Amino acid sequence: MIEKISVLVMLVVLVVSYAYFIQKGKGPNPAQIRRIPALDAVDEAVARAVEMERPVLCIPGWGRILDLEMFPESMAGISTLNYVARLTARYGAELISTIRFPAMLPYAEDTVEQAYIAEGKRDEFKRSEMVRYITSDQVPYYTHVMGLVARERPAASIMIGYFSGGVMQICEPGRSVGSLQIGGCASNVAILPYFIITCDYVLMSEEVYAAGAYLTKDPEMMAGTVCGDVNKLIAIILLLIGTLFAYVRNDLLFELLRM
Amino acid sequence: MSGKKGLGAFFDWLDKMDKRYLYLVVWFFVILSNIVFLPFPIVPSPTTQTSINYINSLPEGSRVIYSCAFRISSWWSDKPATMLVLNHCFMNNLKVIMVSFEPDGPSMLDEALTEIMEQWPDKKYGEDIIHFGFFPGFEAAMAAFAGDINTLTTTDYYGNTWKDMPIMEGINGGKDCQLIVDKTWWIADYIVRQFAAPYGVPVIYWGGASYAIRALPYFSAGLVEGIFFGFYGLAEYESIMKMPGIGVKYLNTVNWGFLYIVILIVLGNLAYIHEKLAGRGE
Amino acid sequence: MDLINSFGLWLGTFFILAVLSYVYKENVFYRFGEYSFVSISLAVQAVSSYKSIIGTCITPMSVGRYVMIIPFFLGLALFLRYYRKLAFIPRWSIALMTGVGSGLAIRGLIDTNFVQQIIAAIAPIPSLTPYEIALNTLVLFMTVSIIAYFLFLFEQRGILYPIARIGRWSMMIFFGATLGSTLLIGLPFNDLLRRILQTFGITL
Amino acid sequence: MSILRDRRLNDIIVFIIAVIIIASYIIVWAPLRTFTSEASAWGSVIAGFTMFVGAISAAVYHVNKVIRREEDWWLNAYFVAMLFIMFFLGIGGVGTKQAYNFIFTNIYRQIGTATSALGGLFLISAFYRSFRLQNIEAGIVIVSAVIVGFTFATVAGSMSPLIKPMGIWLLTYPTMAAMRGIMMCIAIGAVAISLRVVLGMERGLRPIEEDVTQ
Repeated sequence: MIEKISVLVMLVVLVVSYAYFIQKGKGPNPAQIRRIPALDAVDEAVARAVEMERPVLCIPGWGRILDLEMFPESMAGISTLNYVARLTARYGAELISTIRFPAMLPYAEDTVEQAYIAEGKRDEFKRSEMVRYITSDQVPYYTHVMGLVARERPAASIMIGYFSGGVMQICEPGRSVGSLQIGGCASNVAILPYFIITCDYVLMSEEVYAAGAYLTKDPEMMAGTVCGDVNKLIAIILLLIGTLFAYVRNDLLFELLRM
Repeated sequence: MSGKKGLGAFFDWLDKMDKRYLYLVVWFFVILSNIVFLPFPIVPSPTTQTSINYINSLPEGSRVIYSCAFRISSWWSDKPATMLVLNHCFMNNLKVIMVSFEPDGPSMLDEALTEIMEQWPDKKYGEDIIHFGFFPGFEAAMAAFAGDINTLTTTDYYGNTWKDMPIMEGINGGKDCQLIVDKTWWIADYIVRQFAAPYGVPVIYWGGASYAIRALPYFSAGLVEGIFFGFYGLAEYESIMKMPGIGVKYLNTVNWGFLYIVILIVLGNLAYIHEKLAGRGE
Repeated sequence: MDLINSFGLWLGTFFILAVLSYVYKENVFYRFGEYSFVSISLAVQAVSSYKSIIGTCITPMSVGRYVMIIPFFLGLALFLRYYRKLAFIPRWSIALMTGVGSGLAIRGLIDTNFVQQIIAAIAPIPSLTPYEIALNTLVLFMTVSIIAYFLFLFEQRGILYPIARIGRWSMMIFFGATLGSTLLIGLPFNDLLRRILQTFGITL
Repeated sequence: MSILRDRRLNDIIVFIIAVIIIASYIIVWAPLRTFTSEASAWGSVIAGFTMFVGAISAAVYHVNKVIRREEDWWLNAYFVAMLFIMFFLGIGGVGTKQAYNFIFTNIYRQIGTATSALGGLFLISAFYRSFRLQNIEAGIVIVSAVIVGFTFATVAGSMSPLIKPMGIWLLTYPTMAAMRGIMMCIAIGAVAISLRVVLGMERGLRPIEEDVTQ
């Protein structure tokens, strides 16, 4: 006996559209992600740091890697760190990134090192300076970063990834030292209000998942981000038609979806 | 113009003031809130009332899972909440199955269990209440506990075989229970995904206020029977059950604290408007 | 007996003041309290997982559930990651956890957070009063505009620009409500105040 | 032997387990549901071991600091000592339960309450500096925050009986509608990325020698 057919249908639609966009990605004109202003501001932020000769602070979130809820955002944070590292290598700005969980450290060090190698600046890569493991306990972690922001006075802080309590204690000093702040968090939407009232640019929940694909232009990651649009369009159509049906007291679609 | 300078100087002083004075003011408000009591009529929110009505609608002898996923830092408010739920269940002769999905849980539930057994001498362990302790793995543990407790364990927290206990007759997993009250630090998605959606177990979610707001779409979709809004839920639950405790007593601190915040927000915006006007003036 | 209790009260008050001293300046007392907190929390974590391993593996095996020997050894294998030659074995344990985690997440997310939400949004409306219709249309339009905002294939131009703008403003209402519900300042202080006063024999 | 080392074996394990668990949701067949419960129980057992590994790797980190006599090394020594004392008290059975509860209640609980009180303080300075009507969006956030704040802070009820119903209406309809939209998009985004993990296409998970604890 089969139940929850609509869940099966939605899953099949997602897998099929994912396969379609991967094939399209290999073709002549791969799917492009629309402009995300907050991510275009990353270049502007690093350029500002070079001009003001002050460091760039890039925090790839303080989520776990092995926790499936935080994994997508932590990966987006690592891709953003890779992109920022390439810019700081290319323009010679000073990069600082702080890490909370030990499991994230090898990913962060690896991605920054590869960025500097890709820009031909392997000798400028200073591991312990650029990627700093603080502690995995939350309060001491953000207390340390609070002090770091006050001492180093970063010209730009890019905070994209999984965040939880303590964000205000970092964004608030960042604002007072005049740093251009870009903040983004996906599943923990309770944190977004703090980014909105303190940061210059904010990435709203699902845009964080798109950050990795948008910055690295990797066709596979692009496919993963764009394939969700088919389900969203189906959802919009179902919502509009379903509501019209509800207004004429016809619950055909309602019963169909509940099968 | 001198008035403006006075106002401007005040805002500059406020901006440059050491923020730790603002912290001292919090202590002042906390002490004040234990002396001066503001008039505060507790009007229960619909979601709180629905939750209590649902518990009262359960027939006698129904099995209620009390699933807790919080840490020691919030035990000062979670213990009264736990005692309230246990008392409410015992009043309606419901049987409680306690389980924790956070490592701090077992010792705290053990403390609550000893206290409730003193308050209700006629209730017996193994017949009216059982304590399963902690299972790691969070969502995986919830899935296993909901589907079939035999896959997870054969004993309760104290080492007794749970199959022999009268409370667990005809119960193989969470799916056979009539209600699950989730008191947690986390979002409602996990409990809804592992208990409500696959097995239709009714859920009452009790998380922090902001996570409770995040759970409203579940309430409107009927996946969650009721929601308690964090600390406010505790105050409303206590006032409805006529068992005043920490919730009602500390609500006065919430009110004083909130007035303090409104003052800060108003001052902050006045400083901002003044800064804008002064900027435009130059 | 009350000697131990009063010693416990004084010990607790010392640690409360040690932690709160951070507000003045980060100092050695705060660090002492912080190290105690982290070490005890790790110990409690280890005790709880030790007891859960006994409850979920050892006792069931002693009464005949021998299959639990497999997860037991997969768990022990996690200690092999220090040993390079056998480091590939712990990856099976992680693969099992990842498989379980992603399976549970995928099936759950699509059902409770997607399909069930569509069903709830188009549920039949009992009394079709103008107020109900207006309200339902408002709810529908806010939800649809937010989904439109998160479409990545289409630039936010033309008809999509105003819709996406309204979607963004609708989200602001949610973010504001979330912020508004967390304005609980000073609450835990009551418990600390009561505890400190209790040490000096005053009950609030 | 080399097949056992092959990384693709991990991807196959992840794929098979995930597909069966998803299938058990849709096909109502007892063996599939038993597999899901069994696999979840195994996942729970392994997660228990990872917490153990976490405690040990933290102890190793602090012992190294003691051996190298780094700054404040006595605090690291105290850390390791308290970790082992508390652990052996915890598993010591009935005899040591009273000592364990003593430390749990008088030290652990009090520091926990103090740190949560400390966390609340940091928000205060931010309310003054950041809660400003800079643009329309910040304005909507602040107005909505104050209305909902007044809904919960019951003193508002005594000011005017209208505030609570207005707040409840704001929560029940607009806020719920907004969260529904956000929730649907996060679900699709997260499932798309989880699909990449299940299909073994997520290069991010290529195992660098990572610490498996967190």
